[in-house]
Amino acid sequence: MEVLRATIYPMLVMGGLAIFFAIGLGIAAKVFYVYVDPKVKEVEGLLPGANCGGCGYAGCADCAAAIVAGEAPVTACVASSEDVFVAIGEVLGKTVEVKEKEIAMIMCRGTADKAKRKFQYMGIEDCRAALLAGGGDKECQYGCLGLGTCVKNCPFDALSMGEDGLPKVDKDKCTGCGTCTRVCPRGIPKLVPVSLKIAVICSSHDTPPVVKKICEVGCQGCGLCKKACPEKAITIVDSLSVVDPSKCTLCGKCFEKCPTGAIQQLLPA
Amino acid sequence: MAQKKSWLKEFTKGLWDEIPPFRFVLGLCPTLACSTAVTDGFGMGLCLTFVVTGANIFISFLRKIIPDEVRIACFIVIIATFVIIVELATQAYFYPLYLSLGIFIPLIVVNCIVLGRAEAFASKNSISLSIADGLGMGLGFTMSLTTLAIFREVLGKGSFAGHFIMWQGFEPFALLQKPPGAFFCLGLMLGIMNLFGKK
Amino acid sequence: MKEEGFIVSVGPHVQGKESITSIMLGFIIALIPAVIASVYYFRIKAIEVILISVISAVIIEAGLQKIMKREVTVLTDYHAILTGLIFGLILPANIPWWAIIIGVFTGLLVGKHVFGGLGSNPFNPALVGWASLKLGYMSHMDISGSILGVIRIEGIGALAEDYSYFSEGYGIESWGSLGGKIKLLIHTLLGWKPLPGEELVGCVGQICALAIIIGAVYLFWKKYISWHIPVGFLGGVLIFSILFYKGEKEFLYPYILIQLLSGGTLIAAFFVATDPITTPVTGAGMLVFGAMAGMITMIGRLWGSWIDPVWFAILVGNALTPLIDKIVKPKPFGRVKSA
Amino acid sequence: MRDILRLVVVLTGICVVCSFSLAIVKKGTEERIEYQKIKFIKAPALKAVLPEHDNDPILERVKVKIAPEKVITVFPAKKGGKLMAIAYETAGDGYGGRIEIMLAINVDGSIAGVKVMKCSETPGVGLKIVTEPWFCDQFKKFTVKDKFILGENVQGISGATISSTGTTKAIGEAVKWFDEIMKELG
Amino acid sequence: MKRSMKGGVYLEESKVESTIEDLPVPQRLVIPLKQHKGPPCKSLLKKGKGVKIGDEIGKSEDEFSAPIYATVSGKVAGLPKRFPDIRGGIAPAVEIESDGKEEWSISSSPQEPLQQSPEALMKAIQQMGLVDFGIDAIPLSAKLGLAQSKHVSAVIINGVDLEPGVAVRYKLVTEKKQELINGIKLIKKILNVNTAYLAIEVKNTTAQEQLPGLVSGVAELAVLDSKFPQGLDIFLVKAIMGKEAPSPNGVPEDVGVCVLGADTVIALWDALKDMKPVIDQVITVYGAVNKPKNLRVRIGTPLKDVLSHCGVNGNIAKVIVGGPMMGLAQYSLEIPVTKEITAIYVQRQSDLATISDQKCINCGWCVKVCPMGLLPNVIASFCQVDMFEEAESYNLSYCIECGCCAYVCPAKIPLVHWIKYGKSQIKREEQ
Amino acid sequence: MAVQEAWTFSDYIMLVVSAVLINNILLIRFLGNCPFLGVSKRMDTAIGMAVAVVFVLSCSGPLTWLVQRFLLEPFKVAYIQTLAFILVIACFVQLVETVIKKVSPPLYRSLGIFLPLITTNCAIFGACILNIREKYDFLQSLIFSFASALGFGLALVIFAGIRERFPFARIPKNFQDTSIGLITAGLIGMSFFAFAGLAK
Ligand SMILES: Cc1cc2nc3c(=O)[nH]c(=O)nc-3n(C[C@H](O)[C@H](O)[C@H](O)COP(=O)(O)O)c2cc1C
Ligand SMILES: Cc1cc2nc3c(=O)[nH]c(=O)nc-3n(C[C@H](O)[C@H](O)[C@H](O)COP(=O)(O)O)c2cc1C
Ligand SMILES: Cc1cc2nc3c(=O)[nH]c(=O)nc-3n(C[C@H](O)[C@H](O)[C@H](O)COP(=O)(O)O)c2cc1C
Ligand SMILES: Cc1cc2nc3c(=O)[nH]c(=O)nc-3n(C[C@H](O)[C@H](O)[C@H](O)CO)c2cc1C
Ligand code: SF4
Ligand code: SF4
Ligand code: SF4
Ligand code: SF4
Ligand code: FES
Repeated sequence: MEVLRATIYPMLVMGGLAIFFAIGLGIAAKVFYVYVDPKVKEVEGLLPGANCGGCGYAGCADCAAAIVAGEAPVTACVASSEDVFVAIGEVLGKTVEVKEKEIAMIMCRGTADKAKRKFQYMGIEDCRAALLAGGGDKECQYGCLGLGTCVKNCPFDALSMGEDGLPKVDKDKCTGCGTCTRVCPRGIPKLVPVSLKIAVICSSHDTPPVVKKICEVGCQGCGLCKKACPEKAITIVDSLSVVDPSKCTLCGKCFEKCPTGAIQQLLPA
Repeated sequence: MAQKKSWLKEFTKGLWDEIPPFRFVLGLCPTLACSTAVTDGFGMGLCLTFVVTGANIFISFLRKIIPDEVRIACFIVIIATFVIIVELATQAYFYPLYLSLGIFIPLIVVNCIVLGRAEAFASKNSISLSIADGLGMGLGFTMSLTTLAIFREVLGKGSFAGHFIMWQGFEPFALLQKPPGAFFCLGLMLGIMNLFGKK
Repeated sequence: MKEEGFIVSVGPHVQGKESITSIMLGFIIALIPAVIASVYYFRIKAIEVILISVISAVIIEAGLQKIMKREVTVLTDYHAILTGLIFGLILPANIPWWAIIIGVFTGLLVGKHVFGGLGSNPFNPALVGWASLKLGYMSHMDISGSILGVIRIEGIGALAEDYSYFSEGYGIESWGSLGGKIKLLIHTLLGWKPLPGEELVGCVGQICALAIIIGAVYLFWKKYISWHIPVGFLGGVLIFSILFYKGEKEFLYPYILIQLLSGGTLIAAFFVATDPITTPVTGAGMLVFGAMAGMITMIGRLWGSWIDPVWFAILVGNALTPLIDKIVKPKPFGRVKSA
Repeated sequence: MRDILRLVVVLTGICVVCSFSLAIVKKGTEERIEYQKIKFIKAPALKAVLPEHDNDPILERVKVKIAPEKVITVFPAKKGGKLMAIAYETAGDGYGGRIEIMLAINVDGSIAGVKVMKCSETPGVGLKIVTEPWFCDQFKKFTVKDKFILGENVQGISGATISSTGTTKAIGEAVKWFDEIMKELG
Repeated sequence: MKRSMKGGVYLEESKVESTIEDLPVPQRLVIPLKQHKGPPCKSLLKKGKGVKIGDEIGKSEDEFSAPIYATVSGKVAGLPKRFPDIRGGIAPAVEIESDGKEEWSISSSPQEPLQQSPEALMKAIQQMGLVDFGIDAIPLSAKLGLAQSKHVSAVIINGVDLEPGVAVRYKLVTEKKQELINGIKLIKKILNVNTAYLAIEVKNTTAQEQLPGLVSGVAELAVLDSKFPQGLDIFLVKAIMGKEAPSPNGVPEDVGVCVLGADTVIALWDALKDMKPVIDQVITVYGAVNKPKNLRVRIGTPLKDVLSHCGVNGNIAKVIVGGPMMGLAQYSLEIPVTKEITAIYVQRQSDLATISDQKCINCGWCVKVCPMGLLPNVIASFCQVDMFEEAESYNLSYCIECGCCAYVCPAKIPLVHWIKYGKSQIKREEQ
Repeated sequence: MAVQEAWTFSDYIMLVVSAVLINNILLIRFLGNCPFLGVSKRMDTAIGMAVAVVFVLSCSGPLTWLVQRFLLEPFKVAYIQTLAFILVIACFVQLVETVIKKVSPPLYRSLGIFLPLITTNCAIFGACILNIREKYDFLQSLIFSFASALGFGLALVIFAGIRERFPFARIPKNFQDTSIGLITAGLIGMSFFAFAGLAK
């Protein structure tokens, strides 16, 4: 009897508690039912979690919700690669078109010895803050200030400050998230397709005499390249030369003519 | 996504890559409380290993029939059963350990590692992998706890597993035996661990 | 006019003279009287304790700065010296040398460097070191034999019982008379010299109240400290010691005097509770901080286990500082009500 | 409804199975646990307070009901089968919590020994009731008929009035149970 | 009895005591087409054309812009589109080669301003291109218009120079007493108020001796502490009338007061009494110059001419327009004196303020001196880690960038720079 | 086994002082570290968590006391205490969560997210067990539960205050987050030794 009681009682107690709570929970779950889409969590798990904000949403979780809700495309995350998009697509049952990967490129060649300075800047080591003192110390109002705000803000450690005072992109690490483009007060880093073969590495919209005076390597917008190009791939927009890569055949005529070397071949022909 | 998981990999990840509580920051309470002496730390580690492994086996076994609404409740019941078994066993066979671990034996039930493994691993994986995971995590935890306990016992009491081992005239730094000392040691060890390997 | 061009920066273009280094130096200078007094009372022991503390603070600070990959600044700014000096002054004179080193190391590592060095630490490193020793080597940190340690509520009873001790030893005939009161004041200000055959016990820098007050006057004169924290702290101690005084009326005066002028009270009020890094930034906040630290000190002295919990009390204040700063904020100029 | 039923069945099922297995484990370990408890907590104290004996007081322990709500465990010490003394526990309030005491009394009613088993008094102050043997030993001069008054016939530890009072009071109360126990033991 | 403010700092900079002296007109002047808060004026000239003093050379429809007049007779030598301005930006300007004849295009026509109607006066003020002198340079017409629309009940004439050491108003209030008093009367009439205060510094003992008799009946004399930034209008209003203009960006008009600089009021009288535009600006030149001076300078005179007149001292490192606290450092001495400039402060290398990236030590000195009652250390710390929302929750936008906090900071943290940075980033994020 | 004397008012005060300051459940008893480190990044979440813990513990402490007194003890099955308590707590928390989620979404957003964390919070379970081990009666266990939770909340809020300054502190990378959190907890615990001896 004693033995029986010792085994039955615990079972009774626990069974009773369990029935009580299970019924309670079951009813509560029914009465207070709220739907949460489990896909959101799943998608969030696939995103890189860097919360870089490149997608335009307040962090990865927000972006995941938007993707699931259909407000954002599956490829919304700028920091993820193809396989992530495919995986997200799997979760949502969508097929994915993959666009070409982009990486950042520093659109200025005005190193310390080539581009003139207006004055000596003294203050916070940050390009955005430097603009507040005399509008930036570089004569060129479009050029890189070289204080490395982009370097400090790259969430993937893909940028470093070169000895020449211009940032350098590590092509393997860069995910094309665009943070640098956004933080740079002068928009010097630009996102370009990895397969870009030719570009004008300068951001100055100053007129030829001005550029000539202040920077040895800037694009003056003189139009010599435009004249030299047999394919008509080059236009001058607001004193800055622009190459249409789809027309360019890398014949090399423009490089020969450019007085400052602003136009550059990026990949072997 | 569906990569092949190997038994060995699941086992060894708990010993370094995801060693709790350093890389996998859960289960701090027993780590802090049960590291005043090497025997306590080691004993606690083994108790936990038993519970995680046991719970992992059963949860993995039952994972298909447990309804979602009471998932956590069921897991906890299973875990609690193993905890009570440990509680009774230590009382019967390792009474001094039972005394010094105090309420931290029943507290294994809420140890975030155990439930964490149940939730994150056992409820999604096969039994054999769950065993590997449980053993790995448990032994990793035992290792961490013992290391911390060695530090705290040797400097804080001058002894190792109860035997005085320091030089004549050594006076132990009793702070390490006290709660603040526990926090400091664990915090510093974590910081040093972060220097090695990925975070 | 200059080849590289002018310098352009954001204003203001002029600057006050004080720097962190100059303030540190000021604090060190202000502690010199206390150091001299400690050497007068404890002779070689005081020199030992203070030297070991300061030297080990400088060396350990340099080492930790190096390990943490920070600029090694121990020789250019004086904060390691200040930390070491304050730490030395709040230690008992008969503490072993290795304990000082352990205390300095714990204080600097756990109290400061893991937080990121000067300015980042939420707790005063010297006090963290002190508390580590207090909890780690309780027997070496015992000051219960000192007269200045006799500040617990029972202590005043002991004073009364040992009436003859005071009258014979120090010439204080009665507690009530004016002469007795003045003598008592002078003794508590200058410190109690041990009677023949007795050994002086106590903390190195806390014996002579006058020396600390001289240093404090210097700090006030240089405007390195504002009145808020000392007033809050001493006010808290004073109010509590009057409010909760339970003894006979005759002993109220010596009781208050001892609460205010002995033990760590004065060093705490002027030198440690005023540490800028770990205390609130607004005047009102400082007042609240001081008062809380003072009251917790007295609560501990009246009902707690420690003979003098003043350093623990300040650590509690340090812990509460961010909250105080969050709650006690000045009203911005022109803030429109009900915005 | 089906959902709820499933939920109830699974949870209850698991609970019942678990408690059943626990009941079995418990049954298997019960004996040993009780023995262990006494062995580790009480054996050293028993050894210290009881006079020479040749039996195992722990094995021969008996439970005695001394009040409707109060059952205590008594450890008899025998030599050659003859009851020499008994030992049992008492407790009093100290400065830092309960003070647990093992008290041994010879069959003639004289106190055979007193030992503090567990307390959390302050080292250097109240802990002197443990570290200074004379304090506990002084009770040996009394019998169960005596009154224990601190400061009169019992000398307290100076500066630890609370601890001393607690101990003394606890012993004073416990000796009153002696007659009752002897009656039970026969 | 001196009135004072909460917060602020006392600087050792002593006043330049010399009487105001005329600076010879240089060969070549540059007259920027933006010398006011609003957008630049449009040029009305062609290169090579002759001009006379008082010719209108720039015009704008904007309420916050004021017409620009030629300040010298001669020939238009250039019309640069992108001339550097004192804020580091660029604005169009007109370069005039002086012919040394100093001919006016309009003849002097003495008026009786006090007899005219307020409407006529407002129109004249608009026409004369008057601005409230100082870095903000709000056109006087806009400022008085605002005061009228808010029905202010008092005016404060500010004889306190904002920046330590500057002595423009300090000298003008005694050197041009009569003009000042007439100007005050005029303002009272325009704004239709009876209460007027004339604020002067406690340091200005001459004014305290000479003025009381003269101003009685016109304005009440208020003596203020020589403390920075007591000269800012919101703090004058608080010290004199006890009213706080609502922040951020509050103006005294919000609490029914109009504050005008004494120099502005004097210029107003001078302009209206002959209906002639303002062509001179009184400035203090001090700091690391051989002969610190108070000068009356033709608007458009490049800084280099001003500085060489005062004898710059060898190797100068920094040239600041405005004063040491809120002034703007310049990189070019080609920049001309405009209505925005009241002082030029020059520094040597050894005078420069240092900055460091030391961690704030929470000393609270900045809190003690902040006249706006802010926690500059917390705000700047948040800005340092780009937590601008949190910085704003500590009232970042209330900061008037007076610089007191950075002045006292023993850690030499460039607090104002961080604060400006925070504000600029918030503005950028909003766009 | 002396008969327990009736508690006076000051005994209750001591109980509170002890649970909040001296034997702080988090800093001295080491219970509840995971949520302590997890939700102290911002003051508002810390306060949310503190409130949630106070609420849940104040309910589940007495609840488990009742289970012990009226279920486990009468049936002589005290050894399954762990099982019974954790079931009760887990189900109670889940119940609360489900209800709040539906009834008050704003409250759920501020408190609800902490509730799952609470189930596995050692502090809750530990305090419930301590109630029994310390042999508290119903009122005492109610007060102890509440005061323990208050102690947890106090430590959490103090820590959150300190932690809000961490962005400005130049903490070495490897010490960030958990590591520095633990050290800070140790320092706060150390400072609380100021109150040693105020209650038994
Ligand atoms: C860094 C350092 C730490 C030390 N720590 C201790 C200690 O924890 N306990 C101790 O008794 N002695 C310690 N010592 C001191 C020596 O080991 C010494 O042997 C001890 O003080 C015994 O000396 P004594 O016999 O002169 O007292 C330490 C010494 C150094 C340099
Ligand atoms: C740190 C500290 C520890 C104490 N520990 C004890 C103790 O363990 N036992 C005790 O009875 N009193 C203890 N006390 C209390 C005091 O000694 C108290 O004055 C004494 O109990 C009152 O007794 P009295 O009547 O002899 O003065 C302690 C006091 C302090 C400050
Ligand atoms: C904040 C505060 C804390 C207190 N803490 C204690 C305490 O820990 N112990 C104590 O005996 N009295 C404490 N008291 C004082 C008691 O309320 C009461 O005055 C005192 O216990 C009466 O002492 P007695 O009964 O021994 O004469 C405290 C008072 C305050 C204001
Ligand atoms: C300006 C300044 C003043 C200081 N004053 C004190 C002080 O009064 N008391 C103190 O203990 N520490 C003081 N410190 C030092 C500081 O608390 C501690 O030593 C540093 O945080 C680490 O060395 C001061 C630090 C600075 C920067
Ligand atoms: S690219 Fe832009 S952000 Fe980067 S260093 Fe140059 S100016 Fe600064
Ligand atoms: S370099 Fe620019 S685009 Fe590339 S990862 Fe860094 S921030 Fe993103
Ligand atoms: S600059 Fe801004 S924050 Fe600094 S003192 Fe002036 S108003 Fe205050
Ligand atoms: S004055 Fe400088 S160091 Fe002091 S609190 Fe302000 S910012 Fe920090
Ligand atoms: S182990 Fe205690 S809360 Fe996680």
